[in-house]
Amino acid sequence: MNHVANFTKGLLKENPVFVLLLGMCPTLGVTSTAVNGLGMGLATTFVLVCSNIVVSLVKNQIPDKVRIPAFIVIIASFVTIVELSMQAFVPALFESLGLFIPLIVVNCIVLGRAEGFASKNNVFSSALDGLGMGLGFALALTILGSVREVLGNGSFFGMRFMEGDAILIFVLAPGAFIVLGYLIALINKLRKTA
Amino acid sequence: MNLLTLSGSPHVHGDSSTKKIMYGVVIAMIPAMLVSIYFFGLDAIRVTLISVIACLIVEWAIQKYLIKGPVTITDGSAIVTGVLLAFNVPSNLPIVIIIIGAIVSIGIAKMSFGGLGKNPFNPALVGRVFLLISFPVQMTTWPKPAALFSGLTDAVTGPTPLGHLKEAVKAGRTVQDVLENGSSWVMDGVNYSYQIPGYVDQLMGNMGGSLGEVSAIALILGGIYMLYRKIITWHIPVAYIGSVVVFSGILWMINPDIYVNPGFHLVAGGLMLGAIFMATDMVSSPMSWKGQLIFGLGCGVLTVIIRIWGAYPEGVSFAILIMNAFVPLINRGLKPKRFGETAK
Amino acid sequence: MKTFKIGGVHPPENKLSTDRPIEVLAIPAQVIIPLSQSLGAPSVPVVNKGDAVKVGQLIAKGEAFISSNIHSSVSGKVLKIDEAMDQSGYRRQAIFITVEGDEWMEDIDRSAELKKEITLTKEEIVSKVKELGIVGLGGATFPSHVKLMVPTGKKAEVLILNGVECEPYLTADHRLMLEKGEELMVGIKILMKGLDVKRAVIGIENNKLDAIGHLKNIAKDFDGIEVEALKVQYPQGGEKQLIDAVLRRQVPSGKLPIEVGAVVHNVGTAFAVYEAVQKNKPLFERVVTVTGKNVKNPGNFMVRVGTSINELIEKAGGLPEDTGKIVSGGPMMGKALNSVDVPVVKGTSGILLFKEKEARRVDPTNCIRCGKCITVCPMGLEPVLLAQYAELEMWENVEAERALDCIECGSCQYTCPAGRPLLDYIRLGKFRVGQIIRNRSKK
Amino acid sequence: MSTIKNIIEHPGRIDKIENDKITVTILSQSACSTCHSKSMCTVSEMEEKTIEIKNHEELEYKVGEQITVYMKKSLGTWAVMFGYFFPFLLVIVSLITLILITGNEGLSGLISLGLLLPYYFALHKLKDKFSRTFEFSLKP
Amino acid sequence: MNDIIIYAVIFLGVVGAASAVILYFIAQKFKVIEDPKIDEVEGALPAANCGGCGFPGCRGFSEALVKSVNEKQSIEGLSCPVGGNDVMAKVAAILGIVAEEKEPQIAVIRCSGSKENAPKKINYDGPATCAFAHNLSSGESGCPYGCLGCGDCVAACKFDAIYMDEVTGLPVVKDNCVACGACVIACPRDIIELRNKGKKDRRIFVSCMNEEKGGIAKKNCSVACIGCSKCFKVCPFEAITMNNNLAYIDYEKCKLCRKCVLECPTGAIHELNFPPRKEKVAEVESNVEPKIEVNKDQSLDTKE
Amino acid sequence: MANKKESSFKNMLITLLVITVVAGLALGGVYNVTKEPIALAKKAKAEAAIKAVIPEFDTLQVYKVALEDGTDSLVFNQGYKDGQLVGTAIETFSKNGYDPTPVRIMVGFSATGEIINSEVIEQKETPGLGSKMASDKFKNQFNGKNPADFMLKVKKDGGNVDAITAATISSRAYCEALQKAHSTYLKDGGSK
Amino acid sequence: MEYILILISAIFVSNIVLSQFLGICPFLGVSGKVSTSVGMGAAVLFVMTIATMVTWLIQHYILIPFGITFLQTIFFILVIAALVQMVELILKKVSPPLYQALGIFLPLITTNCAVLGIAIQTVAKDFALLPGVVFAIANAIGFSLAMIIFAGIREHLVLMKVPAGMKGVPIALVTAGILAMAFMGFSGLV
Ligand SMILES: Cc1cc2nc3c(=O)[nH]c(=O)nc-3n(C[C@H](O)[C@H](O)[C@H](O)COP(=O)(O)O)c2cc1C
Ligand SMILES: Cc1cc2nc3c(=O)[nH]c(=O)nc-3n(C[C@H](O)[C@H](O)[C@H](O)COP(=O)(O)O)c2cc1C
Ligand SMILES: Cc1cc2nc3c(=O)[nH]c(=O)nc-3n(C[C@H](O)[C@H](O)[C@H](O)COP(=O)(O)O)c2cc1C
Ligand SMILES: Cc1cc2nc3c(=O)[nH]c(=O)nc-3n(C[C@H](O)[C@H](O)[C@H](O)CO)c2cc1C
Ligand code: SF4
Ligand code: SF4
Ligand code: SF4
Ligand code: SF4
Ligand code: FES
Repeated sequence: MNHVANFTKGLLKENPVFVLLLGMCPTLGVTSTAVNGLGMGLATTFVLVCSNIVVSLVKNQIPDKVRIPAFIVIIASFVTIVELSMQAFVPALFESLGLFIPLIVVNCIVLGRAEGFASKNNVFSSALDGLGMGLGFALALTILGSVREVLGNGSFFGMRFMEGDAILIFVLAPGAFIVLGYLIALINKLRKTA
Repeated sequence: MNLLTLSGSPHVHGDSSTKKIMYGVVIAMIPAMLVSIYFFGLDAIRVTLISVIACLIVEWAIQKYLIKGPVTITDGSAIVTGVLLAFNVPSNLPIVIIIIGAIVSIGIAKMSFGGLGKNPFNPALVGRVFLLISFPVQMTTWPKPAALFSGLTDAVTGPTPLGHLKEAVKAGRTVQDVLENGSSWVMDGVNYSYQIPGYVDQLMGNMGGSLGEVSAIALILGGIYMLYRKIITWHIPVAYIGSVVVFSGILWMINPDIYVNPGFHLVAGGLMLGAIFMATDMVSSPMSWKGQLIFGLGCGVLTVIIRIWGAYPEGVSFAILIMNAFVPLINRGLKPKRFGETAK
Repeated sequence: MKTFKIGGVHPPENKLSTDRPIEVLAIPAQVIIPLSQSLGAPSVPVVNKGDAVKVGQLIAKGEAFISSNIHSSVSGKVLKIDEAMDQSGYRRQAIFITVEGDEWMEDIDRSAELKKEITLTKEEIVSKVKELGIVGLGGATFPSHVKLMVPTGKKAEVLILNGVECEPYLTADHRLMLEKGEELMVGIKILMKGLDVKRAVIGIENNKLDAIGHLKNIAKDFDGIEVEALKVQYPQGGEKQLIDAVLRRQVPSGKLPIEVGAVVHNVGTAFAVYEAVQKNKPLFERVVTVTGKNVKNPGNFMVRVGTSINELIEKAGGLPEDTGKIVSGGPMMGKALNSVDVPVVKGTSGILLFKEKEARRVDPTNCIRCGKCITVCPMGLEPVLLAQYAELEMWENVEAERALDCIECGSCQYTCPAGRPLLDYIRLGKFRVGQIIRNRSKK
Repeated sequence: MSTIKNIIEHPGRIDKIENDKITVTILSQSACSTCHSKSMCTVSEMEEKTIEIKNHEELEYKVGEQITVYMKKSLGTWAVMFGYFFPFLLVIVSLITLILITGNEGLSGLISLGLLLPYYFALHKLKDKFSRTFEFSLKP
Repeated sequence: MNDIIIYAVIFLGVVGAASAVILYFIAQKFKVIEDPKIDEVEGALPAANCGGCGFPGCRGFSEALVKSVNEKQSIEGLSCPVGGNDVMAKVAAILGIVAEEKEPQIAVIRCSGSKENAPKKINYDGPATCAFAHNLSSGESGCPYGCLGCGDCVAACKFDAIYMDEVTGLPVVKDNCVACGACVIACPRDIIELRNKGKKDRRIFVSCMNEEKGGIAKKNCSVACIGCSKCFKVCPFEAITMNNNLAYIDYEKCKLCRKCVLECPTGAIHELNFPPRKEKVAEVESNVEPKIEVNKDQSLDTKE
Repeated sequence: MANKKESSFKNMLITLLVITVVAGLALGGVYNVTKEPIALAKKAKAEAAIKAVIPEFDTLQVYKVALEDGTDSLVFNQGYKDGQLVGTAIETFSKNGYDPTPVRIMVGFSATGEIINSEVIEQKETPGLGSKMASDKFKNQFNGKNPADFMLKVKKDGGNVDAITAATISSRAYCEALQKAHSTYLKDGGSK
Repeated sequence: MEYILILISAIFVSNIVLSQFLGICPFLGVSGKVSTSVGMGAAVLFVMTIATMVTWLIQHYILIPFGITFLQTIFFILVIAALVQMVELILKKVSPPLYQALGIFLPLITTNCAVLGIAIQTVAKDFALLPGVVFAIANAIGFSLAMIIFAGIREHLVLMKVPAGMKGVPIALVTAGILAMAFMGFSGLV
């Protein structure tokens, strides 16, 4: 197994957002700023890595037919852990991500990796896979968040670089759809030429 | 002898063409254009020119460099979009914002879908709503009309009659009171007063508002021209305006203190512009006359709802855009009656 | 004034040859008589190379149910039976005859006398019509005898005569009605007898006031024949539209006119029936309009089948210098020709010459979804949808949107401001759907 | 799956043929069917469903043959009605009524959810009637 | 241990047990049928989704392959033209069976009615698709069997393996053709044929489909097959058949001896990728022009 | 893959039970660990707001006061330093913002009834428009003003408040919340 | 009136898809067919209502009384996952013909994201049971509305040759963006 590939494929080639188009809800929902995108991405990464590790550890102990509920419990547990810790240690971020933290649990990417990868591979590859996928997700969310923040708020990671009004709509709902739409078109194009 | 041409029937073609239709619309917009030049002066020309040129350039660039297909900017549709976008913004809008509007109209709302005829939404309105949401300040402060001619400075801005009325009613005053007595307030030690213009003024265009929406008469003139040239049919404008009158009339009869009379709805704001020029865009409206009636009706009802209860003082743009979204469903639901289906 | 209910257009009429009486065209030196001249299976030749034939002699037999007999239009020698380019531009079997003199079959009554009395029985009429190769002259060249055989269980109530000639430019039927009114009436009576109906209506558009007046006048002497003036509207001549206009009945999709108790014949067909039944004359000549804005002497000519179109054009003043397109038939439904060296057939109603400038189509833009094509479609279809589905090769949808109902009238394409080649795509769609349906029934 | 006029079609495969009864297996796709990565998230998203069809026309079919099942669209609508909409109405109406009567939310909620049991029981009783109504046909 | 933990454990346990029961039944009732091999096989396929195999997309093909193996332990008659033998070998390995080798094929254009050889006699004015032009009439050149030049085949090719040559107005097949057959179906005139690639990519074929009599055919196109049977007579391997005034070379029988090429009076027989001839070339070439072709792919490259 | 467990009913039940019990234990544990910090964070947030709007205090007296119209009540936090009242922080709200979510504001009144400072606790107004109510530029205009003579209305409505551009509604909501706090404050007896 | 406000708010003003970003996957993924979308809508309506009721009961009768609200996520997702599948299972058991007809007509419903999101929001907003259920219904209607409109636009877009680069998801997202923009016109209604 090529560990490097396990790790990097999630970043670019199989980027969960731009290429696999998974987890669109949080992608669109939390990316009004770059920080939110990054925060959500990291939270998801944490869940992904941990659940991948655990799933990979216990994969042989779980009968096939309860695989899915078992995985759900595992994932939901880590989500809850993230929820509680964020509430405790980064309450501000927790509030702005709101509903979407518990929704990590239904993000297809998490279950998909547990089911599709971790349940078949060893712990180390699974961890790498989770990390790669998670960081790919975080990267995508951060890019989307940055673009929206720059266009819509005239700032980058909270630092304002322009006076006056930016194009407000980009931090609102329609902007999320539109920016993501064009980003995906752009990535498709880049992938094709590359 | 030159080579014979071979093609399938029919071998003759009617005399209408996309170009003729589009330039027909441009001609129909001239009266409104003149009125806005009269009231807003050179600014009107400035905004319109920038908007049209920006639209043309964006369309040209996308066709040439992104789609890499034939360039069709001469078909006139981008010009129509440009003028209508300009008609939908205040005359003192900064150049950058106009250009953003043109990019959104043509780039996002039209060319992303493949260009002329493919867009489900009205491009000029997408541009306008985009700007309205993004730049609420700039998009909702209008220079007072006739400022250039009456010697006042441009800096003074006045609200639209609709916006003003809505605010005042929200503040607890009755409609009559506002209409008759106007309002006045003191800000930074200066006395401001605002009197909602009379119907004649509103008809002629002597009121605050976007470039093209100020004169109902000029717009109707354009509409009659388009009807005469068979560019549009009566269905959408009549259904639209009719339903606004009926719906707002019912509300008015229920409580004239809160709800202003239908006549006011008719002449104020962008209703005429929307009903005559924007809802009738054939690309984004239903194809059958029955569908067009339903479309007009939907636009009318939504316009009144948004005007009266919504956050925005003006509902025409949103109403048309929302109904645009329903057009595929309307077209799908209202198939023409096939020949032979009526036979018993 | 009556007209059909759905759709329709009104293209400029351009009836340039209205005032030109029918002129008999000289017999050419050679004729080429294609073997497939009517809808249905090609006919089978019954003469051989070198045989001598007379005018009106049977030279090919229609053996299938929907097929028709073909008679020689000249006297002379069969040069060969070989492929010849027909109006479709493809080569098909045809009989070449070198003309020698003008010797007619003896049993043909060549007198000009009007024979009013109908002596034959219903059955004899039908077989006569069949034998003498009468096909519909309204364009579709459907063997007329088939239409006279009303399927069991159905009842014909009204015979409708199609004198609409709604296509611009064409005037052949118009002239025929003016010049051969009486014969026409007798022909109608024969058809009525053949069909066993009491009522016949001649539908004529209101732009042929003289013909309406004339026929109304003589119709007084003929029981049960009415003349109905119709509002000018293309494609009123379409069978279904005409029935709708005259009777206010709509033939259901996929059904024949007899479903609503009507049978439609073209006025030219009625005249041919008269000649066949009363004068024993097979269908081997017909009236053809030669016209066009550049044509020196546009006119209406009585032409023998098989005559080269070139000769017709010469007669009308020669091929104009800047001719860009030659159309057989009217401008809305006619077929563009590859060359002038193709023969006139039974279905040729007109030859139309377009100037170079008129010949090219307008450049299409994207469809602007104006819905005008839908408004004008006389069949209540959505041409824009049909064309889009066909373009995307979504044949199932093409079928579901009832492409097969399209009568190819061209109103949609004529009207489309975007200049979309709608009918082209619809035709392709119909073709493919036809194939699919055939495959399906094979299974 | 495609729709012509009032007909819904679904591809399937013949599994079993007994006399005039043909058992067809169809692959029901999930809402994510067009999703790029359905192979990655197999939350039992693809399901095989079997359908029984009466072979009225006595046509010849082979086991394993790929065929198309179709039915009237209105049947689909009725299926949705019986499968989802009527039970929904039942629950919501009973919930409102019970809350109005008892004023106890928890109890009302439980009872109205419980009402689904008799509903499903009724459906069960109607099985034969349904199997006559919901008829499918095959298209080669 | 505090209450919270106890409650948490109890209730989660209960819910866990409950879902175990429910999901157990569900698992029993709805077996997840997708054979994992389908995924694997799909992974090995080229993902071109061209339909050349005769199935709807690569996934459909994978399903068919797996099914075929399950039912009759072979994948006889199933092959992916795009991937060729390599891919089929891989697939066979996944499925645990032996793949049969298939002679690689390529599309050839059997018409030489270029703008020069078959000048146009009319203007076609309509949508630029061959299907229309074909339905409308015999085409611009007048040859009812010839290429219409609107490029339906080019549009049909998913591999960018055909392009229209500007000069000749004829389509040209490039080396990267995978013989998926899409163009064969697209061409309304059945001009394109899939033939064996031949040794060293060498091919000989009659580049004409005209069944008209020689004179007529020749009138429309100077390089038409006139049905003279000369090639038929000269072929030592009986690879040529004559039918309806038209010669046809069977690629299974043809041994690439090139005798027929020299014999053809109109130059309707094409040879591809052969080295230039030494003897007699001058004479032959003077009377018939477009006889010897190099692979057009290369000429394209040099043009750019 | 090596000896994967069979899907027998017993196995399934046991596996899930084990997993859920472990999860329950783990989560209960994490909950216990984070309970304190979460509570602290919440408290810190509330206190931060109070601290921001009134001067330093050592004791805090918290009580509820019903609104004038009696529909709801506001939480009063009286801060004392050395037994001396330094200010009252009132948590007030307005439901008439642009977003349906109420705008919640902490406002501090000095013993003399002037506004010391105000702080937004929660608002979901449009970013870039109404959300500017949290900016110093807007809210500082209230500081040091006594609502008794500083009309808590936007200038458009005849008051003394400079509205946020294009967000009059939010500005009004802010004023309304402050007004509500002030009236209740007076009703409660002002500084007492 | 309260209920009407909940309905208007959830359907138009803060539409679940267009402004809350829940259930985007089926919104983008479900094949663009109007008839199917309507059926999907009814199914989602039922599932969402039932799920909200069950989770509400769990929240108020188990999680809150026992102080284990922190287990909300894990409880809800397990319950919802089981429930969604149970609905199908029961239908299959009690009425095979019905189940078969549905199989042909509809794709499976697996909009867990939206269902869970609404369940959580219902309890987070402190709704009583009935308003909570109305909230769920309203969101299901909002979801269906967005789906149906979108299916219509998609059916339309299939016929318009969209530029290659924008085909598929990108143009769907841009369209959704414009739709969201249009729906902002409803803001302020509640
Ligand atoms: C297969 C077929 C069978 C027909 N059978 C009859 C018939 O039995 N009776 C009849 O009156 N017309 C019959 N018709 C004639 C048509 O109704 C119609 O007159 C003919 O197609 C020409 O019409 P058009 O020029 O409008 O296309 C038949 C046509 C077709 C194609
Ligand atoms: C669009 C359209 C227009 C037609 N116009 C005429 C017409 O003007 N005159 C006419 O005699 N037949 C016209 N036809 C043909 C008629 O439909 C019908 O075939 C004919 O009248 C039947 O008579 P026949 O069998 O004697 O030809 C038209 C057909 C179509 C489809
Ligand atoms: C997308 C959007 C969001 C808005 N958000 C707010 C807001 O958060 N607060 C506010 O007061 N007004 C907001 N408005 C503006 C109001 O609708 C209204 O136009 C404005 O408050 C009118 O007052 P003005 O006199 O300040 O322009 C928003 C407008 C739009 C288009
Ligand atoms: C009657 C009529 C009204 C039109 N209205 C608009 C409009 O409101 N906005 C716009 O962008 N284009 C309008 N157009 C131009 C054109 O249809 C538009 O650019 C297309 O939507 C682009 O595909 C109109 C055209 C006509 C004929
Ligand atoms: S050609 Fe066909 S589709 Fe077009 S108008 Fe005529 S009948 Fe309708
Ligand atoms: S008439 Fe032409 S432009 Fe108008 S809808 Fe039909 S095809 Fe489109
Ligand atoms: S040239 Fe023809 S056979 Fe070759 S890849 Fe292209 S479409 Fe397939
Ligand atoms: S080979 Fe066939 S498909 Fe290709 S251009 Fe020629 S006629 Fe058209
Ligand atoms: S539906 Fe919400 S993430 Fe997929």
